[in-house]
Amino acid sequence: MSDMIITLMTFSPLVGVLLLFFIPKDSHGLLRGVALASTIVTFLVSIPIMTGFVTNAEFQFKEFYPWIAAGPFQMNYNVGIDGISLWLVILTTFIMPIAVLSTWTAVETKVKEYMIFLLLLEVGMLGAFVSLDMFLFYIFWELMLIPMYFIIGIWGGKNRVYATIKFFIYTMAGSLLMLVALIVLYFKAGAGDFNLLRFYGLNLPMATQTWLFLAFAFAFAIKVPMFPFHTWLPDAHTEAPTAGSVILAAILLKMGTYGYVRFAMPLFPQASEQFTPLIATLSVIGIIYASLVAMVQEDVKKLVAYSSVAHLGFVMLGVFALNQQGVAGGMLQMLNHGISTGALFLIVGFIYERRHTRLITDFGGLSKQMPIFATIFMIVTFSSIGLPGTNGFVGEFLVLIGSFESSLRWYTIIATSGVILSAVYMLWMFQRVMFGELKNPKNKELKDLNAREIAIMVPLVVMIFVMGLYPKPFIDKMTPSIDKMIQITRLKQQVVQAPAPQGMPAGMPMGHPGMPMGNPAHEGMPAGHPAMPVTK
Amino acid sequence: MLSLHSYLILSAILFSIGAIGVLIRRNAIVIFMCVELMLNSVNLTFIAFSKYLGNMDGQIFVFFVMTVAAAEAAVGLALMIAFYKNRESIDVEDLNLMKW
Amino acid sequence: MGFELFGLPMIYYIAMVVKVLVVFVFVLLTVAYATYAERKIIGHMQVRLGPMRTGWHGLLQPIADGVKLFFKEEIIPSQADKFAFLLAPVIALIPAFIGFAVIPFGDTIEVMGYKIPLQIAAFWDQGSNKIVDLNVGVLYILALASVGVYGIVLAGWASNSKYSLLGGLRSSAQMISYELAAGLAIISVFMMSESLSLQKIVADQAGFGWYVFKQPLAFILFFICSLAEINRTPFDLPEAETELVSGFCTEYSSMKYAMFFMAEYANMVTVCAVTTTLFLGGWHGPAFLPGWAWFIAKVYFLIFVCMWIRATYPRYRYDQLMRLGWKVFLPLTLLNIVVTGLIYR
Amino acid sequence: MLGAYLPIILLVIIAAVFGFASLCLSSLIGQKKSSAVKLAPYECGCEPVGTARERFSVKFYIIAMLFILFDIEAVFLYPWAIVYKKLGMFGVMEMAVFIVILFVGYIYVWKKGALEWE
Amino acid sequence: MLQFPANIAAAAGVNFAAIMPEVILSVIAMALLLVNVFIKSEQKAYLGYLSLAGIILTFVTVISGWGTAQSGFNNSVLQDNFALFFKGTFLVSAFLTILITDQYLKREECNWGEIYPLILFATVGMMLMASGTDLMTIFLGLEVLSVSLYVLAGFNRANLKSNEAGLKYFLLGAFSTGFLLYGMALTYGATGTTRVAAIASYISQNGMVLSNPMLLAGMLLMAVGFSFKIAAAPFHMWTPDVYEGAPTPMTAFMSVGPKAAGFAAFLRVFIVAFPAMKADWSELLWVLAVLTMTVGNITALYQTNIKRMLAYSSIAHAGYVLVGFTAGNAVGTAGVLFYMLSYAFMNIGAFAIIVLVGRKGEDNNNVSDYAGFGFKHPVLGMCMSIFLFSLAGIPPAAGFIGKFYLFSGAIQAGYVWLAIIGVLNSAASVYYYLRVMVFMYMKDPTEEFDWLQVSPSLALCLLLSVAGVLIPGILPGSLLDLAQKALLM
Repeated sequence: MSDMIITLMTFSPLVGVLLLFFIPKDSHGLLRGVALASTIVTFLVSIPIMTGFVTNAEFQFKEFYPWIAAGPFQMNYNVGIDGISLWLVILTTFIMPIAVLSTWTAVETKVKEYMIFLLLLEVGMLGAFVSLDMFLFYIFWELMLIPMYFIIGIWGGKNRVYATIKFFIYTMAGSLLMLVALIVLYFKAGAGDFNLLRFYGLNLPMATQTWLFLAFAFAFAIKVPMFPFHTWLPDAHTEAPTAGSVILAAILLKMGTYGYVRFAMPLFPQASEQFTPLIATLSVIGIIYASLVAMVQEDVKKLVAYSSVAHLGFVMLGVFALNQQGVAGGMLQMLNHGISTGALFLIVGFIYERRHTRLITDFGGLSKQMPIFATIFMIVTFSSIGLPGTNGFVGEFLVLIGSFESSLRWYTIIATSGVILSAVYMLWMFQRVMFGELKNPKNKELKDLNAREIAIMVPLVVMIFVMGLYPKPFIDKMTPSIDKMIQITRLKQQVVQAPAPQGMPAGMPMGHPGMPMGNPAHEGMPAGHPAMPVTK
Repeated sequence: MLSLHSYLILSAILFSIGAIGVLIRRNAIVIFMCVELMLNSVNLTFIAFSKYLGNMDGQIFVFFVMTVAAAEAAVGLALMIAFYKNRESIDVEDLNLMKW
Repeated sequence: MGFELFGLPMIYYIAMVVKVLVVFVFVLLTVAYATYAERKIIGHMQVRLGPMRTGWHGLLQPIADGVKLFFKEEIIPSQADKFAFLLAPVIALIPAFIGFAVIPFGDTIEVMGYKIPLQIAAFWDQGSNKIVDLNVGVLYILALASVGVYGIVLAGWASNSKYSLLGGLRSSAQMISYELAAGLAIISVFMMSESLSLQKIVADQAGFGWYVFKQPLAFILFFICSLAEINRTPFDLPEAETELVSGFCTEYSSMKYAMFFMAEYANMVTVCAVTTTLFLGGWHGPAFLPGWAWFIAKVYFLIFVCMWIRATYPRYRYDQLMRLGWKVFLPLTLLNIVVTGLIYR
Repeated sequence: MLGAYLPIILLVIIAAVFGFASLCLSSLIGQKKSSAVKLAPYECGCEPVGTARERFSVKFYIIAMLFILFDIEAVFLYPWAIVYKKLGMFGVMEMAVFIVILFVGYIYVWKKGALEWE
Repeated sequence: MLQFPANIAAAAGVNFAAIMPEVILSVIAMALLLVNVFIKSEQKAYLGYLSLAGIILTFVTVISGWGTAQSGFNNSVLQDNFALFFKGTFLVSAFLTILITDQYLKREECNWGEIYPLILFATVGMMLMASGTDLMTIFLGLEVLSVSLYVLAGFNRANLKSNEAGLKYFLLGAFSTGFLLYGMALTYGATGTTRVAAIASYISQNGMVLSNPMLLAGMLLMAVGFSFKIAAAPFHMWTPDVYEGAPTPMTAFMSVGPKAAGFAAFLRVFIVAFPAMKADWSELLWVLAVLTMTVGNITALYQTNIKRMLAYSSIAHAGYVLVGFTAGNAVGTAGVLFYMLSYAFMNIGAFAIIVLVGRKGEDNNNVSDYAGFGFKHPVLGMCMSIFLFSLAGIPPAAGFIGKFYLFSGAIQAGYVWLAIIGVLNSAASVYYYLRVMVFMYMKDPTEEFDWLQVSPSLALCLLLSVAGVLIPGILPGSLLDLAQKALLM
């Protein structure tokens, strides 16, 4: 059974979908229960993956079945997990039960369909993270769109139709370009199959790389979202129902950054090196711009949405630093952002459910009325700001260290101001909502969090502290894979730029055993510096 | 005797007259007659080529074109009658129920 | 012989002009006297005398009629489409008179060593020593029959009179219906002769190998259909005086009316000539008379039959007429083709 | 072939001249005393009612269409008739099939009542 | 690819095996025509069943013929795998169309049995187009198809829109036939033959293509004629009006079968007869493809009538298919085959829903009339969503695989920009497909949809369509393989 565990995990929500089909649409309790059970089962199935993951750079739990063979094409069902995807998979399975729980009372209409879409979404996300066949990845990537489209469009806010179509078309346009690039890549690789690992071994000419990278980068940039492709995000976030926002923020956005780490950079190293300044610029602009915009938001949810843009700017900066700290920080920041921003959206959802408004001016002084809520809100806010002791700190710190030590030093310095800005807008918002006078009479009726809501938040809060105080296991498991990714990328950058040393095999052994943090191996080495050897 | 070119030029002229007629005339029947003119100019082309090449294919083709033109005429007139019954007009300007 | 034009000797042109003029005059005279003959024959059949005043036994009657019509007032109804109104009789007239062109009306004669076929649209090709005639003669006849319809429809439409319109429509419907049956009926003749050339068809019937014996059904069908096609009684509905006040020519007067009248009789002559050619052996006959005499005799006999029919049968009702054409004649002609195909394989 | 067509052209010219000459002659020598009433379309002596260019029975169209269709089928029979002896049994069967198909349409038209004239 | 098989190139004379499907279907259609006039109007549905049986019978013939090439009638027809694949497509579309016809006819009270033989005759015409290897045969097939379609488009004769559609289609269809024919005539004059294979050998022997303007003009005019038939811009003007006005099942049929037939003949003529001029015609098709996609998609964005919207969408789809055609390689061409088959399922499926939702007099066909439909009828809503997603080219529907193949073909042949324009169009097209779903799921219902009645045959059509969209979408291997094999013989 264990050799099929990824399949089992990926498709176990489908069992829930099948069950839901046969449950009458009026028995809401049962529907919710089954959906919750299904996500919890999925989470449970994913635990052996986490525990059974051996810390090395190899893909594990691999499965391979031929799927489509037609003409020059060979697509396979090829899945596996490495350190990069491991935590994102776990994050997904971890967030999903919480998302389902969060909709317990928020969604009262068309519960059956809602739950079906949530579960389908989970299949899509898990599938995209575990795919090693690029065609399969693309299928899952697109598959995520449909449920999300419905979730925002049907259960969203007033402006939901606009938001959801914008979301869909933006993402679709990007991913279709990626598809074209994928096909080009396939033919450039000499037809065979869509195996990602095979593509890693390619040495493409610079011009090809440039175009392909642009296509992939465009698709992922929309998903991240990077400035200036971010405009769909505030709309989608604001209009989506709470669970939608949570999933969107916690997982879907990670698809973009994951795409860079897994595909765009290692596949097209020289191009990614060439475009590093551009991407870094956009990231920094994104950080500053989103922070500034967040500051003036009236709507809490919009504020959180813009904070997402800013946070993901940090992730991108870290990833493109292309050294161990940077990438690891970026990866960790992806998890952190998933947890803390997810939690923030949940929190916004809680008060929205009570007051049906999200305007900051409608609130004030809630802390007196809702002490538990206030406490949790505060913890999550600190996590989002990146206060030491919370998870946010570790990630942000690593990113800044990493990128400071890379060629992106000056970008880092500017980006650091984003950290301060984030503290400003988050705390200001927190202050306006929670403290001050309890002026609005409607707020006097507010009840504090109930048991279910606390149950939802507790795991997140726990994770905030666990990851903030003891991030080592997380980082350790991903480090070999990150090293390998950096190696692939760097190595090929060098192959083209400097004449390759004699006898250097194209596919050098990549298994670089886990380097402890702070290993000076690459310290101070600007990414892509031509003279610098990658391996000792 | 007349050369192949004269036939071809004549048929090209007829074809153009037909095509232009289709585009500028407003009466459905006239338009249809212009279409028939086009078809017949094609027939002329076929016959001229057939004669020139000493090859019967072109003439056989003309048979089929004529047959088809007849069938089209029958169907077309039926459609025009049906339209006229409901609309009291066969002016293509009145084919305007659907526009984008 | 020295002078040539388009590769043809001068004598060809002379023969051509002579033949054309002779035939034209012959048809014109036949038409004129067919009107007279009709009145006389029917008169006598109905125990009347017919025209008696002008000339001996009224022999000058056709000329008198012609002169009278010339002096009649020409009326073009208001609101009529003037151009079409004037054009219609000419369109009716021309095909009626030129149909004769492809009919071989006698054996080949020799003048100064140059063979002249007695057929307008034919000549002797000295190179191959063969008579060349229009190899699609029958199609020519059928085509002219179709053109003739235009004259009548145009007349009916241009007159701007309800009777005319209805008459024109009726006649066109009738003509095309029977044209179809007639066209299908003669296919069996082509199957026998394996040619559309009337010269060849006539040649095949030499020595009493007349197609009327081999294809009696086709002969009957073709002759009746032809009567209907030229609007002869009992199928003269388009001009039914009692119903439609002469149908399509209600509004026509003077010479224009005469032209329709002439066209009708010329058509009759042509049809009889075609029937003779296709079924009655053309100009073939016992040698004691020249070919052209046999031909004329046969044609006149058929014209007489037409008049005889007119004297005998009442007019059909329109629905009966159409039913006869579509439901009886059409399947019969198809059947005839299949049977012929099976027998004369 | 020109030799066979030239006389026809001549005949056409003669017939046309004859036709147009009669037209012109009669209009030249005929009397001209027209009046509005005389020029009115004939309607049994009454005032003409409405226009004559009205709609008329669709039957005429149907007959016309049927004619076109069947006539064109006849077009196929003519060349066949010329060569059917050379084609042998195959030719006969081929045309039998053709006529059967024609007959299917014929029966359809008959049963649909297109040949009824009421 | 698509070459005339050498081993049977010499085969001449009659060979009924080469036109067996056509023969069977024509005989059945004629029999139905006769049966139709002898039965009562309540029994007309039997005609539908009979025609379905006939289609199945023909389909069996088609399947049993797979793998063997039959040439006949002096090489004017060639039933190879290519033809058989298309014949299968036509039969599928006719089958699905007939399944939704009955309900429509009853609703519109125009329950005349002629529609079934007409559909079958149109199918015969399409099949003839697919297997025609002589311009004459192709033309005949095209006209058998077109004449039937003119009638079908105007079939609802009491409805003014249907009249108008029929008349418009007729006038423009006949017009385009003129161009096609003129092209054929010039090609014939330039090469002295109408057989496509002989045209190709003439060109290869005589070379100097560009120095023969007549041939080039012939090819261009033929391209224009075919473009009319497949509704490629700028020759697409008739499509929206005709599709909107025609009876809905006929719109479904027209948008699928004839288009596929047009492509079959287009492909056959251009790939077999003009391989030497590929450089010329692929330039032309490039432009056509871009125009067609763009015009179709952009205009579809503004439509409010769902039939009209799908009409523009079908124009756009012709554009995608032209992308594969432009590529002209094995992948692209196989993509055309695959796409046309899957398009049959998804489009007819969508039209089945439109038939259901519509009301007498072609009413209720606005996109806004679908408000709340998805939740009132979850299963039907799901079907419609699947069809729309497939049309939009979103996995795991067959439409995605089809587009993937078409664009792959273009990319393999080096037309990367064409593929990019294609996918951008595809992304834009998502908007109007989604708009239907927006109304279906995201607007409050204005109607109860309680009049909806799903007849068993319509349900069968939906079932088949969903299967035809999802199964090749998830496991396209065997069908793609079939499409590839269709080209190799």
